[in-house]
Amino acid sequence: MSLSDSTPVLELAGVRKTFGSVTALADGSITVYPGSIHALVGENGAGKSTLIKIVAGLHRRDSGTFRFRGADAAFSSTAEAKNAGIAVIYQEPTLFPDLSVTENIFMGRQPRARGGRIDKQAMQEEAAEIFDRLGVKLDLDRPADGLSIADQQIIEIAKAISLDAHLLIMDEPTAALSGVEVERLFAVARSLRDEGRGIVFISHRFDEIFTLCDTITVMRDGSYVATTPTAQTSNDELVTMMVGREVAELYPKTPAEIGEVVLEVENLRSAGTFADVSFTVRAGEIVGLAGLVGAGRSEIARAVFGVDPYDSGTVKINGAPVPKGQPAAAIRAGMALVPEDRRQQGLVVDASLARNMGAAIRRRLSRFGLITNSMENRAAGPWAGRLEVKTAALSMNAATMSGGNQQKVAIAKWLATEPSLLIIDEPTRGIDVGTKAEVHRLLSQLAGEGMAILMISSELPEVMGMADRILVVGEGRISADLTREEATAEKVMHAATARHEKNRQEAAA
Amino acid sequence: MTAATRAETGASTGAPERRRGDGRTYAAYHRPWWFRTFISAEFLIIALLVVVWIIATTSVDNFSGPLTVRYLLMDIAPLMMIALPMTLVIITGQIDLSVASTMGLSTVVVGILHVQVGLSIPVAGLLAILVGVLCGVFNGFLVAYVKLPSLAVTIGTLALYRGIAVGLLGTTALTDFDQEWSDLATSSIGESRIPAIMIPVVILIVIFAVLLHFTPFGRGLYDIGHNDQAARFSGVNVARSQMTTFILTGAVSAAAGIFYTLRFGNSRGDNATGLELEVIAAVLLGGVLIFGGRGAIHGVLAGALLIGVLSSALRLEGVTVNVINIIIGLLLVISVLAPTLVAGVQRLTSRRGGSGPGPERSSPASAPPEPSDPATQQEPTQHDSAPNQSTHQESARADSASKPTVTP
Amino acid sequence: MSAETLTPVARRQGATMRAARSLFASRETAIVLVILVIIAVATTMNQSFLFSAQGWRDLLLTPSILMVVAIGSAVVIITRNVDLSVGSTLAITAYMSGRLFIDLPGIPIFVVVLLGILVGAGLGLINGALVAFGKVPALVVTLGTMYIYRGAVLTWAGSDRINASDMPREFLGLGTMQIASIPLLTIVAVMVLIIAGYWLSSTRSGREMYAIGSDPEAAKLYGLPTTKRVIFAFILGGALAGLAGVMYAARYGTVSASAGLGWEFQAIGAAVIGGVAIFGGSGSVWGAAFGAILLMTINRVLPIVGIPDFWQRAVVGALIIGAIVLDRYLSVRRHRKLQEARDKA
Amino acid sequence: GDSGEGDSAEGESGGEALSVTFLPKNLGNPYFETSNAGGEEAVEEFGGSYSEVGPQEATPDGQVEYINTAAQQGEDALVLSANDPSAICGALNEARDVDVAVVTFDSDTDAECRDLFVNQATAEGIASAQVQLVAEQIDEEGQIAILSASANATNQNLWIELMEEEIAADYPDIEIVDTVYGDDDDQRSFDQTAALLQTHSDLDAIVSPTTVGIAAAARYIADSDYAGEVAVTGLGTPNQMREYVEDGTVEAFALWNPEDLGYLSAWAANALASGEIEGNEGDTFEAGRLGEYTVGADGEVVLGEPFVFDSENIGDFDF
Ligand SMILES: Nc1ncnc2c1ncn2[C@@H]1O[C@H](COP(=O)(O)OP(=O)(O)OP(=O)(O)O)[C@@H](O)[C@H]1O
Ligand SMILES: Nc1ncnc2c1ncn2[C@@H]1O[C@H](COP(=O)(O)OP(=O)(O)OP(=O)(O)O)[C@@H](O)[C@H]1O
Ligand SMILES: [Mg+2]
Ligand SMILES: [Mg+2]
Repeated sequence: MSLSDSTPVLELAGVRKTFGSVTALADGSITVYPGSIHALVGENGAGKSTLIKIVAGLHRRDSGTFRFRGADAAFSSTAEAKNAGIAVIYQEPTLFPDLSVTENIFMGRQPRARGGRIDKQAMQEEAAEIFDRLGVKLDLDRPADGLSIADQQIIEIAKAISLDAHLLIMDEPTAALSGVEVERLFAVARSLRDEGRGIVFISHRFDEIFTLCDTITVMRDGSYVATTPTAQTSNDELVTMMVGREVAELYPKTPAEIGEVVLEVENLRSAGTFADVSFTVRAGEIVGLAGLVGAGRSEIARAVFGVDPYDSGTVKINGAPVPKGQPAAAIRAGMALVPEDRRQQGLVVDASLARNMGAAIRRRLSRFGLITNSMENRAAGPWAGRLEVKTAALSMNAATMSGGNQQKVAIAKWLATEPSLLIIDEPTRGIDVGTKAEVHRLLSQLAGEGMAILMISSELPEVMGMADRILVVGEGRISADLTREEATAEKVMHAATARHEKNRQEAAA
Repeated sequence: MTAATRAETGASTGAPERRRGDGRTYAAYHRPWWFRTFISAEFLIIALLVVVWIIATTSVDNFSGPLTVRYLLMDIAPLMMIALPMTLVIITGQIDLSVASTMGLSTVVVGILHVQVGLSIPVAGLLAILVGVLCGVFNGFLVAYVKLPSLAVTIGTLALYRGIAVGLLGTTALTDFDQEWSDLATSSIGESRIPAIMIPVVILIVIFAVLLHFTPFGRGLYDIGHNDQAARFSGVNVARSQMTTFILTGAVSAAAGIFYTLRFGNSRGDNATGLELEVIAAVLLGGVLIFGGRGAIHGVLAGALLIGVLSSALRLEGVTVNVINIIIGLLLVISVLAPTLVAGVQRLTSRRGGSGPGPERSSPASAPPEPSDPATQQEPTQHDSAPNQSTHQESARADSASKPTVTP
Repeated sequence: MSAETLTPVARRQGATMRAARSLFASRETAIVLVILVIIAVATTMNQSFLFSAQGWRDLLLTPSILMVVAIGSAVVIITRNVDLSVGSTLAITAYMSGRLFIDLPGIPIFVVVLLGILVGAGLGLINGALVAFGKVPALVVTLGTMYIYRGAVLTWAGSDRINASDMPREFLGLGTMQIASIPLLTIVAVMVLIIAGYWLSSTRSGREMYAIGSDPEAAKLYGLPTTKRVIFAFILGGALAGLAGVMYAARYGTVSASAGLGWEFQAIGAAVIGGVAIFGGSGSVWGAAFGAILLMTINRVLPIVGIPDFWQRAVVGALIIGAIVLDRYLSVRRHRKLQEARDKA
Repeated sequence: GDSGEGDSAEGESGGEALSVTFLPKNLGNPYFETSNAGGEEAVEEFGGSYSEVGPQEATPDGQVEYINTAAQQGEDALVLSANDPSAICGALNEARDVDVAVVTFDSDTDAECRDLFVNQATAEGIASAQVQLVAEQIDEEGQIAILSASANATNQNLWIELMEEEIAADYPDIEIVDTVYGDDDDQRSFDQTAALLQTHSDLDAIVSPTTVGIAAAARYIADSDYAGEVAVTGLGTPNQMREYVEDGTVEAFALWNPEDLGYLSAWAANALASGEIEGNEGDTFEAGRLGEYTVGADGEVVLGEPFVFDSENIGDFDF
């Protein structure tokens, strides 16, 4: 069939979605044709996932047009969307940990034999077939519990393929995959395209987008920006469209005086996650930790801070060793960690702002072991003011605040401990561009005041723009240590994917 | 109230004035003091208690009699005592079903040590409390360090501790207690009708109220209940805190067991059977959220007293224990159901209201997401007694609360 | 990780092998072994424990009622819920059975059985609806309904009780009747077990129970009808408790309002011992049923081996703790193995 | 709070309607159903107000709550069967302090905690009746076991002790192999019977000095292979046992008339509360249709001798 005269399989126009006070999607628009692989790109928090969750029937849109295969659609459950012929691979794998790999693929629509009995034989065979097609070897009977993120993602892909859908949506399916697996996935995606299905592909990796997709839609801050054929655009043009302004403006890094070594990590190792990790961070220095998602950067940070245990190695602050596995001791030693997941790790979102900001300094605040609300309020007020947190009062729940403001609260909470080392994991994930610049300005300012900062970020421009020194993590090891001057995007990407490349070459051979 | 808050909120979000520098100050509370005091789950249960008390005094014969307060307080003293540490346990999101069994074990230990071995009551009591602490350590170890679900663990120790108690004495009862101590347990404070046991009970109440509401430890418990991961990231020693709460339940249950033994002059393995559920009912009635993270000591005390007053008044009316059970059960179900009902009613009214909080009122697309009106979506439920169970529920609620789709 | 060879025949053989292996490694097998050992010990101490007609009958008969309740509880637990009201439900239908025979003389027995099941299902429906629509944790709801149902039967029965002479002989006969030396109640329990076991393992709705318990969020993403399934689990749990109530009346002949007191914990204990995870998603009704057999058999064996049966509850408690600690140990070990396998890969 | 109405109890006892509360060991026990009915009959006869309360399970702490309530209500008399001889003493004495007359029946407390004890028969008489019944049924030789109520039941323990003495003295070929406790709970008594038969394969008879126990034992044996081989006897009510006497499981059993026991207790309470007697040895009072009774040593009033029911006479009774 020909591309141009067929009706679009998916049409969204002006779709809007708010969560309480947060506008996740202001103007979501995309048109996907059968037999096309359509990339959806945008910064973190641009609203990509929200958009596809509306298509999947997980969220209901507040307003806007949604047409599927030419007809108006409004799915009120994922089952409806599924039955209509929409398969979705979500960003976070959603598997049943106790059930087998096969069951995870077919749950809710297992092949049935006479009398409603599940035909386990047929199910097994079909699963094996899909995995053959994907070229993956997985024990079909093992429970999903304990599978690596990559394997989980592969099951998600198998699930979506098995649905035999008109529209296949993949939300960052490659984030955790190795080179070979990515190649296989692409082959499958192309064959599905050739069968005339529509595919939406979300990824932050431009190389993948340019290899696989024929059309690209760009989103920014919850709104549609542009749609262009892949052949008619370039890397730089995409970035400009995504960010919407000059990149330099976003990263107001001012040089700071570099002082003594504050953090010293030696030979840190944790079986299965990272090994041979050694580095230092000096006062006034911002050290960026770059790498692919799943490389183990967050794990390193958490081990250093003592939230996770590690097997061997030492961590020193200002020359004094920090006992392992005790966040309280790390805080006393002058460490602070703003974790990557603020809703799960950074904040107690159901508690008030004051409670949250006082959480890490309670012992210091208390008098004769007693602490009152007013003590917390007195401590929280100035820090909230310094970060310009927007809220009605200190008693407001963190849950009522926008992501950007939550992030400010999370940072304020840790600055209140007056740390000599600030570890900050994905400082601007899912926050708007304006707040982003504020956070960057703050980091720069803190470094200027002599604080040592270890910043983990998956956004290359952020690392390049903010860090004095960049450590690249690849598969749990530090694969490069670059100064601000010598770092280029190519070098960082190369170091981050060094092992991937090797695998890819091996596979090719 | 909503209008007032909205105005307040609107005033503080002067969006265009970005750079106002470090000088910004914040109101401590977004609700006036009377709102915070009177519109709460705790206050609701206290009000209910007062109402029931007044009704009982005016319309139940003999309720205002001199013996009522005395028997009522003696009856619920163990319940009140154990409810205190149980509140801590539930606030961390755990549960301890083994308290009544620990109490039974404590009463048997006191009995054996005093009646059979011949130790004095203080010594025997101290050893019984030690046994209670050990029971708590065992629970706490399995929950906090081995990371087993407390529900399963304490169903196990519910049977185990009770089994040891019953096993040690069979169905015999030891009843030969030192009369002086038995008299002390049932004596009153001076000439008043307040039983002497209320002295230690009040001391415990003060200790637990301070511990929960005014110490870093107590605040850590709330954090653990809301989100133990975030608590750990803030430097709260989650395992040790949980261990402590279980030890406290063990110790206090054992102490309650000693009182029980002396009051009834009776050490039996099956003493206080089923009290665990009454304690939990009192705690939940008092506004403590079963998922953890919310609750206060004064609410729990009101919950315990409500159960006591209801039972006492109904018994005086000749109503049998069964009807009392039904009422306690209904109260429990209604108290947990209330937030959902409130939310449901709100959803209905907002739907009927047509273009209430619609898209036209929201900020323009390009503006950063500000807390344009936090009051509309989440506020009302959060305050009276809505459990903010989890993010998914919240968003689900927000979802279904939103308007039906319109195609322009 | 086992290499997946690609011919269907080989795969089928592999599957058989795996099935055999998992049979030997499973919790159910382990419990059956423990039960057999216990029976063997008891029989060596006292021949008649197994080798007398009466001993044989009691061996099968005693656990039957708890088995039925435990199967229902297991299904509820598998969906990540819990039902504390089953003991009270049992009391209601047990007393109702007697009442029916007294108030409606000549009422056919199957009608009584049916009504018992229906009333149980209705009580389960109340729990299920409150949990699923009220979005209230099952623990609290069923704690409340436990009080309410028990209060209801106490009010209804007052201090009255049903005596054997109030019920027809044929009905009481069912409580002790044997077919080919197997007691009828045991046959009922085993049939319930087989049906429930088959349903859970081999039908879509059955598997969805596991999915919902394993990860309720994911179940919603998959578009599974979670509300319907959870309500059904409670209805089933209630219906089985209702059936157990009728069985109780037939077996014990006398029913007072305190029948089934504390059975909720016994049933949950049986399920947990049988490998049903308290937070859902795994385990089987077979395990729960064997757990029930183990509990009741231990109860009878203790006096024979010279331990006063007062210690029975302590043994039960120790078994529950042992079972969950074992589960934890096994899962930690499995995790570590997988981790190591990943490291090597 | 509470206001000072401390003398309400006295105020009422001076009036006409005497309020009497019956507090059995537990509710739902057919034996006490019957005795309470007798009590109610008596209360109606002397024109008092009757009420009946009780715990679900036969435990002393359960009873204490009701003793307290009776004291709060200012009842004139409390008639109870004690679950424990000393555990409820404190509560009873507090009740007596506010002028509640306390009469125990069926199962006594320590003598200083009550005013009167109405004994169904002398303990010796009851023990001896049961020993004779079982001895007859097993031809004076073999193994017997006792299925009692709770291990703390005052009366049962006394009877068991006396039975043991009598058997040791007069029946050298009878051996008591076990004493187990069914706690006056059907299911437990039933299971205990099963366990007894399992553990002692040569058992010849089960003696159950409690009505719940004997019915459960008879029911188990009637449907088992032991029917006709293991004798069941003890204390039971005719209605509960009729079926088993008729089908031959049970040859004979004993009991006094529990209705009369309740009836007498109520009259005794009346005599005390109205100030007619003090409860001293030698006091006499009228007990309606039963005639005149005299208070014996330790404030004890004895109803009479136990009565033996068998297939010949069971048809004549309905309680
Ligand atoms: N359930 C929710 N409740 C509140 N806010 C939400 C919710 N889901 C998403 N958001 C917010 O909506 C915005 C868009 O999120 P979304 O997940 O769609 O971004 P995304 O483009 O997929 O980003 P990423 O590339 O990081 O996956 C974010 O600011 C996010 O915090
Ligand atoms: N839930 C999980 N189960 C199994 N393995 C996991 C899980 N989460 C993470 N891992 C593994 O731990 C390692 C590090 O993962 P993680 O995503 O935290 O790294 P990261 O570098 O911090 O990535 P991010 O960019 O998301 O911060 C990877 O090998 C990943 O496969
Ligand atoms: Mg996304
Ligand atoms: Mg990370």
